[in-house]
Amino acid sequence: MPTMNIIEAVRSALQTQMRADPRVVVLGEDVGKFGGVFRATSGLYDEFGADRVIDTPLAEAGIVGTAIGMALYGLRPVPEIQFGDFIYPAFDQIVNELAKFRYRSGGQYTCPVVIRTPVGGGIRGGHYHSQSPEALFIHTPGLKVVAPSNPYDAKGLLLAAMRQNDPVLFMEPKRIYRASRGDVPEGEYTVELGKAAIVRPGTQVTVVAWSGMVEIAEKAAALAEQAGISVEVIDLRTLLPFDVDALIASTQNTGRVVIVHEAPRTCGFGAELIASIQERAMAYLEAPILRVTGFDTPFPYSLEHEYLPNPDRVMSAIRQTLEW
Amino acid sequence: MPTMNIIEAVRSALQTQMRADPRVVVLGEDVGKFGGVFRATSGLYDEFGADRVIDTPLAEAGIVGTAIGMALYGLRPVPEIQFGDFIYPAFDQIVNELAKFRYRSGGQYTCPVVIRTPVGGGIRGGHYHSQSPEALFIHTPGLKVVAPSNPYDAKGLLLAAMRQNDPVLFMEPKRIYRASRGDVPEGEYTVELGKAAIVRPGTQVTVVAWSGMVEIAEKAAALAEQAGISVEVIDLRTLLPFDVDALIASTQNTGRVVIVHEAPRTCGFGAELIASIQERAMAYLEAPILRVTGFDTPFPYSLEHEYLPNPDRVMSAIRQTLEW
Amino acid sequence: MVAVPASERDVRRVLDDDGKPLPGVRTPSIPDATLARMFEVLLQTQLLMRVAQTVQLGGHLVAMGEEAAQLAVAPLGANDWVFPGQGDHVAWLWRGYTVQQLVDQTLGNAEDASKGRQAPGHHAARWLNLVSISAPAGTQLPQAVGAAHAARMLGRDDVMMALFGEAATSTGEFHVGLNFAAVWQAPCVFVCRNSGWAGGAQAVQTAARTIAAKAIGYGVPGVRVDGNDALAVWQVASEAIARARAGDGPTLIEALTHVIGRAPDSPDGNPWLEPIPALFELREEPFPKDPLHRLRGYLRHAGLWSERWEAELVGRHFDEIARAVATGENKPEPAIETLFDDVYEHLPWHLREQRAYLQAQPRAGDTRNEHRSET
Amino acid sequence: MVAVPASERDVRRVLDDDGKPLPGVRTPSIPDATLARMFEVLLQTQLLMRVAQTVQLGGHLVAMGEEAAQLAVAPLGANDWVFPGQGDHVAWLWRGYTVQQLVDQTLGNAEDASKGRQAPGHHAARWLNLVSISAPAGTQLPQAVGAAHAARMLGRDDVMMALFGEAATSTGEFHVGLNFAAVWQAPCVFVCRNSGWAGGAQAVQTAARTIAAKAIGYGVPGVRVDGNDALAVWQVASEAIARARAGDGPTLIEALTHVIGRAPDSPDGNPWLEPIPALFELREEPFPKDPLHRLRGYLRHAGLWSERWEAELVGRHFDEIARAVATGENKPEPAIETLFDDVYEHLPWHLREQRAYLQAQPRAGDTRNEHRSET
Ligand SMILES: Cc1ncc(C[n+]2csc(CCOP(=O)(O)OP(=O)(O)O)c2C)c(N)n1
Ligand SMILES: Cc1ncc(C[n+]2csc(CCOP(=O)(O)OP(=O)(O)O)c2C)c(N)n1
Ligand SMILES: [Mg+2]
Ligand SMILES: [Mg+2]
Repeated sequence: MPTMNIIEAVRSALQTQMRADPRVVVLGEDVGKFGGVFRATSGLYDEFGADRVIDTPLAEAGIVGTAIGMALYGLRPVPEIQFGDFIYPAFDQIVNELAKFRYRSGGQYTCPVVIRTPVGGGIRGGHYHSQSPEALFIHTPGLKVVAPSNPYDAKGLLLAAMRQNDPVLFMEPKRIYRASRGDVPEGEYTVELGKAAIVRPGTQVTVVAWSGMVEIAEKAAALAEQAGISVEVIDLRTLLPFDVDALIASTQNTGRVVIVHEAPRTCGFGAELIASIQERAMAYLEAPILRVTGFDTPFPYSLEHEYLPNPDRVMSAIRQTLEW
Repeated sequence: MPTMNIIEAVRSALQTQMRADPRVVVLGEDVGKFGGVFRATSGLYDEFGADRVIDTPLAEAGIVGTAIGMALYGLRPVPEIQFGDFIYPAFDQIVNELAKFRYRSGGQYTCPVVIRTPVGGGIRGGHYHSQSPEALFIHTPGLKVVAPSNPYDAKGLLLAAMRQNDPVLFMEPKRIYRASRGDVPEGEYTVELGKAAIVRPGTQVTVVAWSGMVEIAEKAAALAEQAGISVEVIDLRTLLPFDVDALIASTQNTGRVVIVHEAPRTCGFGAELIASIQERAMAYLEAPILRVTGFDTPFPYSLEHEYLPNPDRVMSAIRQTLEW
Repeated sequence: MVAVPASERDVRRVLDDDGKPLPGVRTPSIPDATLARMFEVLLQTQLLMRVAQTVQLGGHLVAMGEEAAQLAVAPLGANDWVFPGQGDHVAWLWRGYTVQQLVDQTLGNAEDASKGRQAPGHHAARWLNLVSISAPAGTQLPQAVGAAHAARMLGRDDVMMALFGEAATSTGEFHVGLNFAAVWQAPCVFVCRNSGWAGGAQAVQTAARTIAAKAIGYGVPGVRVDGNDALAVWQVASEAIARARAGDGPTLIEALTHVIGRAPDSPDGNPWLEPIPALFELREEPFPKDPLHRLRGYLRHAGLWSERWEAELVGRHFDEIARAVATGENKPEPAIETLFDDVYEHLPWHLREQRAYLQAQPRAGDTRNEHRSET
Repeated sequence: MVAVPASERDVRRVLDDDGKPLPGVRTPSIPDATLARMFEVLLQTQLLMRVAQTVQLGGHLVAMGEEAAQLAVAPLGANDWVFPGQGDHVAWLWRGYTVQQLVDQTLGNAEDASKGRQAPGHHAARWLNLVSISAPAGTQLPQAVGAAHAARMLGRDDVMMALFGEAATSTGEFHVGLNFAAVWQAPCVFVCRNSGWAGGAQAVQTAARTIAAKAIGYGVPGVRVDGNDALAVWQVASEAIARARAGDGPTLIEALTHVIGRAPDSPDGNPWLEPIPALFELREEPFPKDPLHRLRGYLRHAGLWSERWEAELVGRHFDEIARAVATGENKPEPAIETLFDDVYEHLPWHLREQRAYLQAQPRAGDTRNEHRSET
C-alpha cells in the first residue's frame, strides 16, 4: 500500500472519484492550472480539463453559489475555499441556500456539494490563515461537517462525502497536510460518515478531539501513560452528525472526559459535546467534563504557540479530572 | 412613567442617544423616510435628517462595511439589519473585520458599532424571517451580544451598548415587538451590559432564557407554581459576555437547571451554558442540565407552532430534572 | 476617462400605451395561441392578486404591475430552467404551476409541493424546472450561472434564466453572478425588473443612469426594454435566449416596470402595503401602464380578442381561484413528523431523537397533558 | 443594446519607457523635493523587497513592480486616510511608517505597533491615518466609503483612498463599496492595481475589456493609467482627489502594472513565489518596465538625479534596512499576557480567567512542569 500525506490522500480521493463519476467537478481559486495553493488539486486539470477543474475569479460567494447551481442541475461539485478563514463571503450561500435547499423545496431539490477547505493554525498564518470555524456550520441544520486527522481517513471520508447526497463541509488540517503520513490504499474505499474512531483505547479518562488536535491528544495520552494513567482517545472524524454512541460508551467506561479543540472556547463544539454527554451519561460522570481549547481571542500571530492547545495542557486537564 | 412596547423603547433609545451624541448615525434598508419595516426608526429621519438617518441600497455587507468605516473615523453608527436572517451577507464584515479591528491593530483602531436586528420566530415568517443566529456571534471573540426581552431592558441595554466602545450585536425579539409593554422612563438610563436579571426568584429549579423565550420561561414557572414547584427564572439579557456569576449562584441554590432557546439545539448557546455551569458547579448539580430548544431543522413555516419551545415543554423539562 | 453611460432613451418598445404597434417597429412573430396564452396568464395573475387582497391569502401574492416583464420566461423551452425572484407569479403559472399549487403553497397545507416548509410565495417545482425560491435577494444569480455551466459541460443546450428586482442589483451576489457568467460565457439570461420601488420607500439603489449599463462592467450585452410591453419583452428575451443557446454568453435585460404593490416581506404588519390598499379593490379601469391593457389592445387590433372571450376567461379563472382557495383552506396542515424530513436524505440520530420527543408531547385533547397552558 | 466598453488604449501616460516625457503631454507640476522623495521611496521599497528575499523576513514583503501605482497616495494630504491592500509598502513608507516599524510588524516582535497580532504585511498606523489591513480581499472598500461619508457629515474635507489588486474587483465587497460610494457621492478614490496576476495562476477575473469600465455600472468616472509611470499616477490621482474633495464624488482608477512577485498568502510553502525567485537576487539591471527606471530617467532628464546621489541613497537605505532587521530580530516577542488585550476595551471575566490559566501554565525551565513534552 502506498504511503501518502494528507494532501496526497485528498488528491487521490478527488482523482478516484472524478474517474469514477463524470459528474464530479472541482472549482475554486487557483485550483486549475496552478493545482491549488496547497497543491491538493495538482494534476487534475491536466487529466480532466478546464470544464471539470475550474479556476474561478476571487469570490467565495460565487464559488459556492455556482456550485449550488451545478448540483441542482445534476453535477457533484467539490469547491475549494482556499482558506477556511475566507469562507465567510460565502456564508449566506452556505447557510441560507446550500443547507436549506432540500428542506425548503420539500425534498424536490438536492445539493450534493462537498466544500473542501483547509483549517487550523500552527503555520504562523495569523488571523486570516488559521481559523477553525466548525462550530458555525455544526449549528447549521442541513449541513454535514467532516474533519479528518490523518491521510487514511481524509481519503476515505472524502470519498464517502462525495458519494452521498447531502452538502458537506470538509475541513482539512492544514498544519499536518504534509507532516501526517500513513498507508493509504490506491483507488476506492470509504470511511463511514458519522462514525468516530477510538485511536487509542484506555480506561481512566476519555479525550475527545478531531482534526489537528488528535495528534495533540495522542501525545497527551502518551504522557499520561508514562504517568501511569490510561487514556482513551476518540477521533470524532465527523462532527455533524457526531457519533454520540461512541462518546457515551467511552464515558460510561471512564467516567471522565476531556475535550480538545483549536477554535475559541465559548460556544465552540466542545460545549455541545459536554451538553450531549451530560444529558445522557450524567450518572457515570466522576468529574466535570473539561475543555482544552483555543482562547476567546482572534487567532494571534506571534503568540500562536501560546494560543494553541498542547499536550501539556491536555495532560493537566486529564490530571484535573482524576483529582476532582 | 410612560408605557412603551419594545419598538417604542428602541426608538426612544435611539432618539435619546442621537440627541445626546451628534456622532450617532442610523443606517439601513428603509430606515430613513420610511422609518423601518418595523417602525423602529420612524420619526428619526424628520428629526435628524438624511445625513444621520441613512437609507442604503440593499446590501448588508455595505451596511456593516460602511458602518465600520464610519466608526473608524469617529462616528457611532447603529446599523439596522432588516431581519436577522439577512445578516449573513455581512458575515465577513462582522466576523473578520468588525470583531477584529481593535485586536488586529493592537488597540489603535476601534469599532463602536451597534448592529440592531430583529430575531426569532412566531410571526409565521418561515425560513428567512424567523432565525435566531446568536450562537454564531457568541462564538466570535471581539463582539458583544445583547438580547433584551422587554421594553425597559431594550432601551436601557441599547443605551448602554451605544455608550461603550466595543462592537455589539443587538438582537430584538420581533414576535413581542408590540405585544410586550411596560413602564419605560423617558430620557436617559442604562442597564449594565453583562448582567443577568432574576425575573422570578425560586428555589427548586433554575430556568435560563433570553429574548422571546423569557416570556415562555415565566409562563412555565407559573405552571410549575400551580404544581407546587418553585422555579427561578433568569433572563440573561447579555449573551456575550454572559453573567456566569448569576448562573452559578442560582445553580448552587437549586441544583437543577433548564435552558430554553429558540435556535436549533446543536451547538446553540444552551450548550455553552451547560458546559460553563458543569465546569464550575458540578458538585451542586442534582440532575443533568436540560435544554428546551428549537429543533435541528431550518425554521419551518406551517409547523412553526410545533417548532417553537412552549411552556408545556419547559414544564416537562422542569419535572424531568426534579424526577431524575 | 471612461464615462459612457448607456442611453436612458434606448428602450425597446413594440407597442404604444394602448397596444398599437409603434410605427416602423418590427413586431415579433408569436403564434396566435401563444399570444392568447400570454394574455390569459397575465389576466389570471392579476385576478389572483386582486383576490389575494380579499381572502385568506394575507396579501402575500401581491406584486402588481410587473406581470409582463415576467413573460421573459415565455420564449424559454421546457428544458430551460428558471431561477425566479419573489413575486414572479407569471413565471410559475406560465410554465404550468397550477393556481391550486400556488394557493396550497401560500397556505402551507399538506399538499404544498414544498410540504409547507416556506413562507408564502417561496415556491419550488422541480418537475417544471422552476427552482426553489429563497428570500435573501440575489442569491439565485450565481446559482443560475452554475446550472448554466453544468448544462454546457454536459453537452446540453439548456438555458438558465434568473429573475430579480432592481434592489437585488445592489447585492454582492448580483456582481459575482454576472462576473462568473461573463468569465465562463455561461448560457444565462438575467432579467431585472426595474420598478424603482425597492422595499417601502423609493430607496436609491444605484447612481448609474440605467441598470443595463452595469453589463458593461462585466463585458456582456445589456438591453433595456419596456417591461409593460409584453411583445417587446418577448422580443428581447428571445434574442438573449438564442444568444445564450448559441454559446454566445449571457445577457442582462433591464425591464422597466411600474409596480403598484409588492409581495410584503414583513409578516408582522405588512407595512409595505400600507400606502396602496385601495388600488387593489376589484374594479374595472386599468391602472396606469397596465401591461394587460396594452396586450389587450394588441390582441384586439390583431383580431384575437373579444369582450366575450375575456369575460369567459375572467369567469373561469375567478372560479378556479375561488375554488382553489376554498379547497386549499380545507386541506390539513402537514403532519408533525414531516417537520424532520428533508433536512438530510436520511434522518440522522439526533433528528430521530427530536422527532420522537415531539411525537411524545402531550397535545390538546390528550389527557396525559395535566399542565397544558393556553399559549 | 448597451455595449460600449471603455477603450483599452485610453491609458494615461506621461513618460516613455525610459522616462522621457511623451511629446505633447502635459507633465504634472510636482515640487523637486517631492519628486526626489518619490524616487527615494520607490528605491527604498525595492531594496526592502530584495533584502526580504535574503534574510529572515520570509519573503513576506515581496510585491515587486507595483511600486509606482501605489504612489497614488502621494498627492494626498496628511489628514486624508488610506485603506491599503496587502503589499502596498510604498503607501506606508510614503506616509512616514519607518522601515523599523515595517520590520517589527513583519517579525511580530514586542515593538510592533500592532503588538504582533497579525501576519507579516498586515500593518496598522492610526497616527498616519493608515488603516489596519486584513487578508480578505476587498473588505476595505466599503469601509473607506463609510469613513468618507463620515468625514463629509462632520463637515471636514478629508478624502479616503482605497488600494487593491485586480482580483479584489471580483468580490462582492468591491461592488457594494463602489455602489454605496456612488449613491452617497462619497469623497473616495479607488485605486486598482491591475497586474493581471491574481494568485499563482493568471486566473481570469473579468470578461470586461478594462477594470475602469466597471465604473460605468456605478455612474462614476473610471480612468486608466500606466501604473509604472509615477508621473501619470500622480496626475490621475491628484485629479481624482481634487474631485472628491470638491464634493464631486468617487473615481475608480485602474493602474496597469507589471508584477513579477507578490506577497505570498500561503505561509506553508509560499508556492506563489516558486516560479520567480531568481528575479529577486540583488542585481543591477532594471527588470522590464521597472517603475524606478522610468522615474530615474525623468529625474535625470530634469537634472534632479546623479549616480552619486542614488549610490548614497542605496547605501543609506540598505544600511537602515539591515540595521532594522538586526534590531528587530533582537527584540523580544510580545509578553504572553498581551494575548488577551484589545479583544475588548476592558477584559471581561472569561478572558481574565483564560489569562490566569495561561499564566499558570508551566513553561520550559519551570520545575513545576514534570510532564513537559517536546511539542
Ligand atoms: C439580502 C436581503 N436583505 C433584505 C431583504 C428584505 N427585502 C425584501 S424585498 C426587499 C426589496 C426588494 O426590492 P426589489 O429587488 O426591487 O424587488 P421587488 O420587491 O421590487 O420585486 C427587501 C429589502 C431581502 N429579501 N434580502
Ligand atoms: C476573500 C479572499 N479570498 C481569497 C484570498 C486569498 N488570496 C490572497 S491574495 C489573492 C490574489 C489577490 O490578487 P490581487 O487582488 O490582484 O492582489 P495582488 O496580490 O496582485 O496585490 C488571493 C486569491 C483572499 N485574500 N481573500
Ligand atoms: Mg423592485
Ligand atoms: Mg494583482
